[in-house]
Amino acid sequence: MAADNPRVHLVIGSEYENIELVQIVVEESLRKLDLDEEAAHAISLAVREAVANAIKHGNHQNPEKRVEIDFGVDAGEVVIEVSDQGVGFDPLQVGDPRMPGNLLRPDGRGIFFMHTFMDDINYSFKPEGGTVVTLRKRLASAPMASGPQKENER
Amino acid sequence: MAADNPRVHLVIGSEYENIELVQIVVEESLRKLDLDEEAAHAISLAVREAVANAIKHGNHQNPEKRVEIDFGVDAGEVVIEVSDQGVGFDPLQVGDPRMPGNLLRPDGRGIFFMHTFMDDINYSFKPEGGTVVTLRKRLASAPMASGPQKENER
Amino acid sequence: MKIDRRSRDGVTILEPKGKITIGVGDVALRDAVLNCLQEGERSILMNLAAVTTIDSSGIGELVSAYTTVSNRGGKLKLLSLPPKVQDILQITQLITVFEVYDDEDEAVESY
Amino acid sequence: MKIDRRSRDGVTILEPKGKITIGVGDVALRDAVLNCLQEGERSILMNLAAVTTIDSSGIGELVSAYTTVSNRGGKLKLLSLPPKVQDILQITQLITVFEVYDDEDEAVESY
Ligand SMILES: Nc1ncnc2c1ncn2[C@@H]1O[C@H](COP(=O)(O)OP(=O)(O)O)[C@@H](O)[C@H]1O
Ligand SMILES: Nc1ncnc2c1ncn2[C@@H]1O[C@H](COP(=O)(O)OP(=O)(O)O)[C@@H](O)[C@H]1O
Repeated sequence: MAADNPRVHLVIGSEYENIELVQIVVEESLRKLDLDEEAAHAISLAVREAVANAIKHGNHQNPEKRVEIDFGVDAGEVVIEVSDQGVGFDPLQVGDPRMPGNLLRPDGRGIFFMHTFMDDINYSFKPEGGTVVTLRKRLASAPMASGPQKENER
Repeated sequence: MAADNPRVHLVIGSEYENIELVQIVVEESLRKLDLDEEAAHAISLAVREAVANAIKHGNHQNPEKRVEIDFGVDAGEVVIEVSDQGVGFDPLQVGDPRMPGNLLRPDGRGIFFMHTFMDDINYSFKPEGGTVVTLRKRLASAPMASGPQKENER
Repeated sequence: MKIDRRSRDGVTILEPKGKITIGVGDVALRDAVLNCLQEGERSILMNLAAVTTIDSSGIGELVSAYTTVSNRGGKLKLLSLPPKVQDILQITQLITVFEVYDDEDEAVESY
Repeated sequence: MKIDRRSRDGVTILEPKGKITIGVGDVALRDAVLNCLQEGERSILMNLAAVTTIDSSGIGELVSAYTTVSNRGGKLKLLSLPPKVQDILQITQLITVFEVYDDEDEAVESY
């Protein structure tokens, strides 16, 4: 993967309490990027949702199963990948939680949160099984993806 | 590796500023173990030294080279492995920094710190190159390694 | 997460402090509301002023609490939303579901 | 890491705050001491009260500073060691090298 900066990689067992660990790693990593507080909080919340889904739906809270979090900055974007050892799912089947029929459901807002808080989210599935969600957010100072990208040299 | 609990694994690029990241992961992981403040600080300092050596002597501060930190609890001991992509060294050649000839040297106290702050430290070297230092500290409530180990079942 | 509880003019005020997130705060919140219902309380006011982070599970618990209380003939209302919670309720359009107050006196009188 | 500097009766008092650790605090400490020497100061008192963490590189910098100042005919002394720094100087036997004071008046008068 092309990266301006070396990436940080974290592997945890599938227990909810480890979300705090991910959280502090993400927050510490973001601190160096001089993001405004709101953007940092948004990324932090999106990662929380991705890791919660990996633990819950992907690995069914089996503490032996691993969730991997890969954090980096790539061409002016914060890029975070969260992967699990589950069987995957069909993202197209996930409904909009704002639809009247969904509004009072107790669940179904995690992916919507990720979409809302990030510029882009993308699901892929490993051939050997396992979901990878890639979360992206442009740094405010960075040019749009279509613009000139002086940082994007390799 | 046999482990009571799932392990936490962290990979960073070889830059000193990433030591802070390791630090907060170790401190957060220790927090759950209910260690006293002094033991936690000791472990935290020892890991700091191990990672500093991996970045400095192992990977020569090449940010592309990775330092891996593996953290877990195994049979009542905190076990932390720090590995780099260097060429290794001979630990027997490292002198005691308290010897009169060494006392005023500006360096050579890192491994001594690890020895002082942990119950056990062990160096091994990967066949493909790279140093692995394993740091161990018994949890206060845990039996000695030679005693009955009810947690050590597999 | 810690939830303070007090009563005022027949209204039970719950004040969760800290994170309402998966695996921790969400369960505590559910338990607190169920306890109130078991003790016969039906007017519940949730003061969210001291909530620092809420995730989708936390929001889900608020919705569950709302429907559970409503199904027992009670009413769960919200008090003092921090800006980030306010934003999330807006984005999820749940702001249209909850009755929200900024002032405790007003909230208590509304029951 | 931040190093305050002030003068008192011909003694330069340096007060590092925070971490004296590899790559950050250690360099700042070296620069601060070299600056003093360049400006002709020879009596340097390092107040360590606000140091929260020191690693082997930080200890190494203290030793370097000590020898550099001594070689220029000056004297580097230490003031107000936090317990953890005290422990480390004890363990490394550097406590026998440094002159250490608990009281600033006494330290300044000693030069
Ligand atoms: N990592 C994953 N592995 C398997 N299924 C997933 C994963 N993430 C999400 N899903 C599926 O997508 C659905 C919607 O997820 P989400 O929007 O986060 O809401 P919730 O987690 O509250 O159900 C989940 O109920 C689950 O079926
Ligand atoms: N990970 C490592 N890879 C290669 N050499 C190492 C490593 N760790 C330690 N060393 C060697 O051991 C010596 C002593 O290390 P240490 O006691 O930590 O003191 P210092 O780092 O101040 O030199 C180093 O100078 C270096 O030569």
